[in-house]
This record gives sequence, structure tokens and C-alpha cells, in this order.
Amino acid sequence: MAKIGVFICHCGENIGAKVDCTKLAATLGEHPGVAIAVDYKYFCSDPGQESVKKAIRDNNLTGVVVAACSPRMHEATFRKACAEAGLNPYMCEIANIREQCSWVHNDPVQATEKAADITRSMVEKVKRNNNLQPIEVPVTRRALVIGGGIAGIQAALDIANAGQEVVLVEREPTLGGHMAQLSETFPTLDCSQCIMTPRMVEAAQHPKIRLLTYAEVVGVDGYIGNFHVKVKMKARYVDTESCTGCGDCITKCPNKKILSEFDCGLGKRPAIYTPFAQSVPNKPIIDKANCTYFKNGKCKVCVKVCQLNSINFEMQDEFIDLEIGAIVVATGFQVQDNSVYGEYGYGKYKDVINGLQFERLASASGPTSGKILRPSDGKEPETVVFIQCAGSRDPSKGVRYCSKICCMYTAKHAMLYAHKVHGGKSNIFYMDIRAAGKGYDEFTRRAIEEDEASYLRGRVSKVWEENGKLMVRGVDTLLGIPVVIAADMVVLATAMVPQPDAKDFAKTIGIGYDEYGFFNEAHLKLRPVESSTAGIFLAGACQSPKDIPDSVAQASASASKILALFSKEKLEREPVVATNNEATCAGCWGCVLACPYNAIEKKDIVDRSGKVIKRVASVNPGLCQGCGTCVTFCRSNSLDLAGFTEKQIFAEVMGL
Amino acid sequence: MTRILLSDKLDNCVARWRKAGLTVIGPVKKETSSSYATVEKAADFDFGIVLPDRSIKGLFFPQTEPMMGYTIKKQDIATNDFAPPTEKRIIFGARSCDASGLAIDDPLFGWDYKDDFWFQRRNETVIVTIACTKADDFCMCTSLKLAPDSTKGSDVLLRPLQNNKGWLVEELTDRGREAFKEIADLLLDGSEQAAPLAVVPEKFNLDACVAWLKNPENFDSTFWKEISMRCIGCGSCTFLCPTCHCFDFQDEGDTYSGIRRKNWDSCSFSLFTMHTSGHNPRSTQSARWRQRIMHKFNYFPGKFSVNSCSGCGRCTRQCPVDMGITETLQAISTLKP
Amino acid sequence: MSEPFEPKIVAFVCTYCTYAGADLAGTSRLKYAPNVRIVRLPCTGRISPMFILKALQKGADGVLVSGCHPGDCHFTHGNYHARRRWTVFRALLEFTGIPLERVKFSWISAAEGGKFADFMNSVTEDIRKLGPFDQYQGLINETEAPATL
Amino acid sequence: MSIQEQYKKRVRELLSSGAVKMVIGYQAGTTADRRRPLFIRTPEEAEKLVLDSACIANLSGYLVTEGLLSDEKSVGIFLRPDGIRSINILAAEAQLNPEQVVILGFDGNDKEVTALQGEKARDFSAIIASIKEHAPEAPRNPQLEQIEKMSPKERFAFWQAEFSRCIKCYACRQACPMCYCRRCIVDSNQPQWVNTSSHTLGNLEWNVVRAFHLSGRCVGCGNCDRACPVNIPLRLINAKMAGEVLGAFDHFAGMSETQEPVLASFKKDDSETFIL
Repeated sequence: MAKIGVFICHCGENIGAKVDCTKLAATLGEHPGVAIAVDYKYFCSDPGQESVKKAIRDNNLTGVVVAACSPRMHEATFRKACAEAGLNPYMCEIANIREQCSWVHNDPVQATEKAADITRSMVEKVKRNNNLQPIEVPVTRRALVIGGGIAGIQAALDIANAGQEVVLVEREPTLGGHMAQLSETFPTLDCSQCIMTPRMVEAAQHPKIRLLTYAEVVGVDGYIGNFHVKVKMKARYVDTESCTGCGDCITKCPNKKILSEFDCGLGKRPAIYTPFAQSVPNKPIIDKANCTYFKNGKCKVCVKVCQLNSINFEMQDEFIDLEIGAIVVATGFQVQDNSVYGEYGYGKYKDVINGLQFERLASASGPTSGKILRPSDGKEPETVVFIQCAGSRDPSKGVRYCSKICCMYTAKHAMLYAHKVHGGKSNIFYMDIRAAGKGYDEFTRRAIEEDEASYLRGRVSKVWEENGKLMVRGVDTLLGIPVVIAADMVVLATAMVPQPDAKDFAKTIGIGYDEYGFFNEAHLKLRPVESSTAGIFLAGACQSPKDIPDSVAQASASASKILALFSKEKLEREPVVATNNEATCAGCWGCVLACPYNAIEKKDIVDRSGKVIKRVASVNPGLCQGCGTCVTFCRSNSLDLAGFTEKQIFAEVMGL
Repeated sequence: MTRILLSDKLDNCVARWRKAGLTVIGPVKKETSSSYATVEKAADFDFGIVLPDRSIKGLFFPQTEPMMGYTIKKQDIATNDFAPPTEKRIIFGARSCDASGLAIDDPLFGWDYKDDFWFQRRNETVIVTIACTKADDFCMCTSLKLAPDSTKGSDVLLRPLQNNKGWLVEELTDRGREAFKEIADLLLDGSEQAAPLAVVPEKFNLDACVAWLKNPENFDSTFWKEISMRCIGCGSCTFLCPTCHCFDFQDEGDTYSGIRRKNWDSCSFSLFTMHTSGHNPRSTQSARWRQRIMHKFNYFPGKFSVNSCSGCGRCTRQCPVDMGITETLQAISTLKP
Repeated sequence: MSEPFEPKIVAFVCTYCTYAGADLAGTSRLKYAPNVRIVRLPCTGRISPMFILKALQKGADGVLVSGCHPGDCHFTHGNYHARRRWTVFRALLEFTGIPLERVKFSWISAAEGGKFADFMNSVTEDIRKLGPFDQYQGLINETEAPATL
Repeated sequence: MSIQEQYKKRVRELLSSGAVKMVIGYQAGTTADRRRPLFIRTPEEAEKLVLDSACIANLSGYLVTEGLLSDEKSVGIFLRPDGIRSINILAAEAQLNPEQVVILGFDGNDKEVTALQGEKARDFSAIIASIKEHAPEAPRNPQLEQIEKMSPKERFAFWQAEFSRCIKCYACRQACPMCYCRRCIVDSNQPQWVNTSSHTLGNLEWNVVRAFHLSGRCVGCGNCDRACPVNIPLRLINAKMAGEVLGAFDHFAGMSETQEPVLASFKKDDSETFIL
């Protein structure tokens, strides 16, 4: 026999002013199965909770209904109180008589009636509640970090330094990502490689980190704590075990005219190469598309010069399977293809470059050894025009969002230019200066005040060539006049966009993404580093445009989430999951199709001899998120959802 | 010399009985389905129906009957019994097979427990049977040793005159005589010949069937599986049968009050014998069909000395797969006992 | 003059959007008609057509079903599945003669407290105009009466 | 040779070659216009086979009889196009393996029948596709149109009159090839979603739930309608719902062995004119 306790909270005047709580208690006291119904000023207070606990113990209550504020406020509070009094926490339900009653109705009589209905209905529900236990899922304490840029490296190092295993997967031949391409970084102007390469080496040498470069994640199955990951190891044609990275093959390779991806096409590299001098691992790969041997079947110069026989043209892609407990997705970004801006002449005029190319020019390890020289003729530009928002905040041709870093790096470019080309004149077309961040506004001020960058508020309408100069026509909206500047170089502050395959990749690993292809966080404010899939976390620019400090912060946040997850051998989850009655299941698999989480599997029921008698649906509680879509589909009513069972809801409706 | 009720007086009779407080019921066809239903005037009757789709059983043992109401209170549960209805009725134009069916079930409902709902209705209902002058391919009363003019279960038997002119009246019971007193002045004396009865050929040898069924060895005969292979396990034969009487109890209601109901149930349903454990002693449709035949022609007569079948033929007539008692017993007739 | 008819309305809502929207209406102290009783479910995907039938059996004069806007489902797809079921079930109700004015569907997000309050008011007013659902009540009454013929 | 004799020959061949272990067809019934399901297991038994315009019942439901196909042997079955569509749905819903079903297809009107070429369900996809294509212009049931024209109140009254006759014998369910559940929702009593009593409310609930469960799955074979001992026009509801899912989701039940169930799938741009 049910013995339900009903606790009616006045919430001070919040409920008490509209709902006659004393009368409500008297009404509910007469309800079948209610052992005690009391009202009190603030049940969420310490003495309030104590009185609930005492009532549970004194009356041996089998269930509790707290008629108070929304369950979204204090359900957890009262469940905890119930647990402390020895009652299963899931035997507690909240009747929402504040947000959905006293606050929204004027008439005290009607409000009291409605409150009674709401509370009765919850009493009927709680009578059918079951003692639930949190679901325990074993945790594989090994993290997978996808992407070896600064965010991925940071996350990997944080997790590894806490003593947990990490597999770090990078699809390029080296760690480093975009940060390795940068010259100096704002707002401190410290050399990017100087701060980046030690971290790359640390990651590669860390005993807890297994580094897989030139590798791609091609499949993720399973669920939080228990992912099964398939990784494709792309063929490098160089055996990294025996290769010492001496570089003989690179120097001797006859095909040296290939545009370097790392230098954004401003430099050249051979067909066997490392992307840059400090690559980690510092072992070359063969660019199959451009290798003379692969194209013509002749050459093999690299084979001849390699004294360790590390070159292997027969090498094939390999697949490895990993057991993983949690995943950090740090797959980064790309810069937008500026050829959509035909009026800026990108791709048409060699001296119209994008911000990342400017980074390579300014980098000491870049194609010009850090000298700012025009790609067309190698001369120092006397006037440079920087165009901000070349893609960002442009719904017509570019993207609607702000890429966040462009204001800062454009200021930085102007400064670097001023430092490297004395007397050089920089003009910056901008829409707004967005310099929110520690030391950021001071930085842009410095560009203007110390390095004499000329900021023009307005957009550029056209760039054309005239007498060896790039003519930039724009408007200075502050002065309200059209401007034409004869420049030697034009730098576009290109938009940051998701990786071109981001949406497909999101589907592969089972996370959500937005209209652009940036991965969705579980909650923009409160769960910004989790993806919507439990156990998969986000770091860096794959989630939204970010600068280095933000990427690193998010990476460390993801790492700390994972370390919290790994702090236990088993993982506890809310037991609101579906269950199936195998005796009545007809095996039609509608639920399997309907489940948004692939949480329903087909299970064979076998007899003693091992013969399959029938196949039924089986819910994996680790994957099930408790939406109940399968329950509604199930024609035979075999599926049910703990916490919102058919019996509970039936009783709730019938109790109204 | 016998008494005669002329058709054109029927309207007056109906009015008399209704005035006397009787609900008048008879064969009625509404759109696509026929049944015994309340009539207000003679024109409502349809005596052309060979046999209404639904049997007379539901008038005495309704498909759902509220037995008891309950109200759940704080400490206890209050109940209130539903009394058997006291409505007085006259069924004018029952068929012999249907009336016989009631008589067959009387001992069942009065055996270890007297079912007030059944007997109250039986006592308050006058059954005026009209002997059949037409039969269809499914009728089989003669095979059950009954006839188109059997008087079993009837209070009055009417034999149709030629040309639908009226009926010869044969009062059988006090209840019948009482009801016909109301219309005594509307009857004539005469010596007309009744129309010829329907010819219902005998379709199987009942005694041979019963003997075969009684042989315990035949319980496990493969015959059962063969004969019932196409049975789809719907309950229509049992629900239309004038003698099938199985029921189930069901509580219906919300949190605060409800009603306990007696509902028809059927041995054709797989859940009928399902145990809580999940074990089902009659797990196959052939076992269920065997049960139905055995019950009607072996177990029931063993207890009440009468076969639980009046030969109406509804089981075959309405069977979606053209099965039924006739086919089964015909097949058994040809088997060695 | 007799008392104005106060309809009884049952709402089935998902906890992530419409229930939160109802909470927001509360925290915003919006006022609306007190005729609706809410049953909270995790997702519109959990809302079975059976719930609607049972609410009607319980004497509801109207039923509301509401959840997250398409694309916003906490469980990514629950509301898309729900939408198909509603389309089918609604057609079925219509064909069996249950007036569609009595069974309403909506998307109300956690941010739409105002929409929630307006919806409660408009539905209550609409159903008040329609009057009690006498036809269904007739069926309910029949279940409580002794057996007839 | 008449189609009946052709098919008798085919059945004998199938059985004697061991291609199938049984053929499900029709035989003569109690009266001249009735046909009974027939289970043919030997070539000799094929003599009993009858195939004519009175062979109407959709026999596909027999294939899901427990254990029939579990030995992985094939079974032959006489089916009209609606029955073939049932096979596709049963296959899509994992109730049978279509490779085990050898179809003896036929079609026709109330006077004569013709043979349909093909053996496996997929061989008939062109025929089914053409039925779907012509579905919108197919003549509509006049009673259906009449009901659609009624006011809600009239419709309610119409169906209550029909449902009040229901005796809850579940013949409709048992006759339906799609009602293969091990336990019907009406037999689930914790909780009792559907009132099992056959008062009009319970009858309404039962028939509405069944129609919902058949939405997008009913092929309109009419088995339920014919099985109903009190002649409730169940076919009308199912035909109405089939029209709805075709209109709303372009879903025509039983198009292929892999068709996704309409209520377990969705499109993000499904229409939603009624959602406020």
C-alpha cells in the first residue's frame, strides 16, 4: 500500500498568496494513499528539507510529492533529501504549483483548484514510480583527441599530464595546425613557433600520448566511456620506424616545384617532404600525386639515397581500432576561399593575398625568411592595404558571423609591416574594431598610435591594377568621401570557416553541427565544451571562430571534463532510459529506426541448443538518452521509459 | 382447433405489450447487420431474415455487463453492486436454435452459483419462437437432433401460415400464456394449415462424432491440427454462438472510481489460457479449436447431459476462413472411433 | 444567467521546450486562463496518441500537444517523429468525427513564455465557445450505465 | 489451359522439385461463392486448388504463423497485388524473409483472374509502382466521400452507430496480415490503454488505435472488413488513412522489401500546416 507524503510549499508569498496551501494540504490529506500532507513556508530551506526527511522516516513513506516551484528548480534538491532519508530518490516527484499556477493565475479559488489537480496527478504518478538506480557504465580510461593543432595538443597534454592515456590523431603529416603557420601572435608578439614547437615535441614524446599523424578517424561507434574508434593510417611511403629524418631524400628529390601547402602556395617543396623544418614527427612523406615514380614508374632517387631503406612505394593505408572512453574534437578551421570576391582580385593579382599568406611572409621560417616582399616581383611594398571582414559579416557573399580574430591579426600585420618595412604605409579598411580581450584594445591602439596604421572605416568596392600598382577604391564613411589608394600589396582578412568536410565528419562521429558546419555545443552558455553526444567534447575553432587563448582554454576545459569522467571506474547516468519487454516484442525494428541515438540493437533469443528462437529489440542503456520516441512507436507496448512509464502517465492522466 | 395470430394484428399486439410494460424485441435488420433489437411497431420486424447475425445470447448475457461499481477512498474502497435489470421483455420471432441455446445454457448459469443476471433476465423475458420455413446452407439444427420447430427454451411457438398471413399459436409455458393473455382478443380460432417447415438436411452423425470425441486416444490425434490449420484465432464463432458463455472480469475506471465488468471472452484467443508465468497450456490454435469442439460435445454434455450446440450454423456462416463446427464434425463422422 | 462554461483542457508537453516555456511564462508573471492541466514528458516523441484518447475519456473538452520547434529538439529528432504521428492521428480523429478544434498542436520553445500564455488563453477561449464535448461525454456516460440491450 | 490448371501444374512442379515445402492457396468452400484457404503439401493435393474471381482473401498472414518459415524452407503462396504488398511490409518489418516466399501472383476483377509474372516479391515492383501511380485517380469509395462530406458531429454519430455494434471479437485483428504482434496493445492491461469492454467508448478506442497502427501499413486487402461479423465498414477508415499518408508523406504501403515504416521515419521538411 502506498504511503505518499505531500509537502506543500508556500514559497513565502510566491505560492501562498494565491494558493490556499492549508486547504490544499487538507484536500490532499484525503487523497487515497496519502499518508501525510503538510504545508510549510519554505520546504527548500534547511529546516524544510529536514522536515521532509523526518516525515519520510516517521511515516515510512513510499513516495514523496513536493508541491512547489518547477522541477527544473528543485527536483534535484528534494531527490537528494529523499535519498538522505533512505528513500530512493526517484520516488520523489515535484508538483509545479508556482511557475505554472500561483504566478500565472489571479483567482485564488481557481488557482487552489488547479494546484490540487496538479498535486493529485503527481501523487498518482509517484505511486507508480519505481526504485531506480543510476546506470553504471564502465569507462575505458583512454581519450582520443582528434586534431593536432594547438587546441588538440593542449587537450592531449592536459589529459596525459594527469596520468591518463591519450591517442592524438592528426590528418596532416605533422602536428601544429594553423598555429604553426603563424609568425608572431597577438597581443604579445611572441613568436608562434617558439611557443608552439616545444608543445608539439612534448606531445610527441609524452609517454602517455600515442601520436598518430597522417591519420584520419573514419568511424566512431559505441557511447560515452565505451567508444569504438576506427582510424585510417594513410600510407606515407616512408617507414617512420627506421627513418631518422636525415633529410637526404628531400634534398635529392628532383621534383622541387610543388607549391607548399604550409606556405600557402608562396613557397615550394619537393615531392618527398616534411611540411616545415620543425615538423613533428620530423619524418618525410611522399606526395603520391606529384611523385615522379608514382606518375611515370621511374625515378626512385629517394630510394637510392636512403641508407636505411625507409622508402617503401608498396605501402598501403592501414586501419587500426581503438577502444576509447572520451573524445575531444579539435579539428580546427580553414580560411575562406577569397576567389568569391572577384572585385578584390584575389587569385587574379599575385599581390592580393590573404592574412594567412601574410603570416607566412612575416614568418622567419617562411618563404621570404621573414621579409615582407611582394609575391609578384619580390620587392618590398611601400603601401599595403588591409581589408577587414573580407568574408565575415557578409551575408551576401561570405558568412554572417564575425570571425573574431581578424581585427586583431590585421592590427598585428600592420605592426609587423611597420617594424619590417620602415616607412611603409599601411591602410586598414574596417567595419568595426572588435578588440575585446586582455590587452587587445591596447594592442590595436598601439598599431594606430605607434606604428601609424591608418584606419579607414568603410568597405572596399574594387581593386584593380594600374601602372604596376593595385588601385583600391573604397569609402571612408567617417569623412563621407570616396577613397582611392594606390597600393603595392593588398591583404584580405579572410573569414574563418569550418573544415570543408566538417558536416560529414560530424555525422561520422555522431555530433551535431550548425548551418555553417561548426560543431554544436550541448548548451551555448552552460555546457559550451560538450557536444550534444555524451562523452564527446569540443575544443578550438571547430566549434566557432576562436583565437589561441580561447582555443587553449576550451581545450583545457575539455580535458578537465574528461579527467572528471576518468576519475571513476564506472560512470553514473540518470536512469531515465527505455527498456524492452522481450516476451512481447514482435521484432519489427521500428524502434531501431526511430531511435535518434542508435541505442536499440537487435538481440537474438536462443534456446538451450543455441538455436535462435526469435529476435527482439534490446536497448543499450549506455546510449539511450531517454526521449521515449521508441516507446510511442511500439505498437505492442513492449517498450517503456523509466521515469515516464506507461503506467505512470496513465495514472497521471487518470488522476487529473 | 388452434388459435391463430394474423399478421395484420401484430401491430396491435406490439402496442398492447408495450402498454403492459414489456419491451418488445424481434429480428431487425439495420443497414448491413441484423440482430434481435427493440421494436416499436410491427413494421420494424424483419421476419424474412433466416437468422439474425447476432444470436439471442446477448440479450441475456450481454457482451459487457457492469457488475459492481467502486470508489476508492482515503482508507477503504466502497463498492456498490449493480442489480440485475428488472425490465420485462418479450422476444417475438426468436428462432428455435436461439431459444434452444438459452435452455442449453440454463444449467450452466445455475450450476454451482446461480447467476442472477442471467436468471433475472430469463424470468422476465417471454420468448416467442417462430418456426423456420426457410433455411440456408449453414443451418444444421437437425444434425443436433433439434428441428426448425423445436420448442426447447421457448415460451410460445408460432408456426407460420401460408403467404405470411399469420401464425398458428402454441403456448408452451405459463410465462407464454401470461403474455398472450394481453392479446387474447386479437387471436382467432381456426384450423388453417401451417406452411411447410424448412428442410434442413442432416450433415453429420452426431452419435458417431461424440463417440470419437470420447475416445481419449483421439485427443492427441493429428486430425486437430489438420482441421484447424486455417483458423486465424478470431473470436467471431464464439461471440456469435448462442451457447458459448465464457467471460472475463475487467476493472475499468480512473483513479477515484470505476466499474467491474463481466465481458465476453473466447477460448479461441491465445491469451484465454495464458498463465501469469507466460506458460500457455493451449499454446496452439489447434489446441484451442479442439477445446471448443471437445467442450461442446464431450465435456459439457458430460456435466449437463446436453450438447452445447443448437445447430444455428453461425460459426461457419460468419467465419472469415469458412471453418466451423459443421466441417469439423462432418470430418469426424468419417473417422474410425 | 448560468455560470460560464469552464472547459477542462489537458496538455501534453515536452520538458525541454514547452514545459520550460510555461515556466518562463510563470517567472515573467504572465497571466493566463487556469483551465489547462499539464502533463510533462521528456520529449514530444514520447507523447502517444493513447494519451489524447485517455484525456478525452477523463472528460477533457480539449487536448493540447506541444513541444520544441523543428530543429530544436533536445533529442534531435523526437519532434520530427512526433509531427508525423500527429499528422496521421489528427486525420484519424477528424475522420472519426472528433472536432479538430478540440485537439490542438503547437511548437513552443523555452523562450516563448508569451506564446505559451497566449496559446493557453486562445485555446481556452476557443473551447469555451465550442462548449462541453457532449458527444464524447455521452460515450463516457454509457460506460457508467448498466448494460442495455 | 485455364489459369487454374496452369497454376495447378506450377504448384505440382514446385512441390515435386522440392522448391517449396508447401503452397498456400484456395479451395472450394461451404457454398458456391465461398473459397477456403488451402495448404498444399503434396503434388496430389494440388488437385483441390481453385483459382477464380472468388479468391479474394489475402493469405499472406499465414506466412507469419509461428514456426512456419523458421526452417528456412520456402513456401509458395497465391497472392493478389495487395497480398504482395503485404509481403513487402512483412519483410520490411522483419517478420519474414522474402527469399522464402514464392509468389503465385494473380489479379483480376469479379469475373475472371489473370496470372501475374514473377516469383519473388521484388519481381512485382513495377506492378506495385503502377498501382501507386494510379492511386490518386482510382475511383474513391462513394461511402468514404459521403462520410468526408459530413459535419464532424454527423461523422461522430455515424461511427458511433457503427462502433456500437462491435462485439470486440478481434476478428479484424486476427484476419489482418499486419496484426502480427505477439501481444496486442488491447491485451496489455498495465496500463489498460484501450478499454476492453465492448461499450461504444471502448469500441471507438479499439478501432481508432487499430487504424493508427495500420496507418501507412494497410494495403486495403479488405480482410478485416470481410471478417467483421457485424459488418462494420473498417475498410473505410484504413483507406482514408492510406490516402492521408500518401498525400502527406508520399508513402504507399508495401512498395518494397526495404521501405521504411512511415511512422518510424521522417523528413525534416514534412508538412505541418496544423501546428500552431
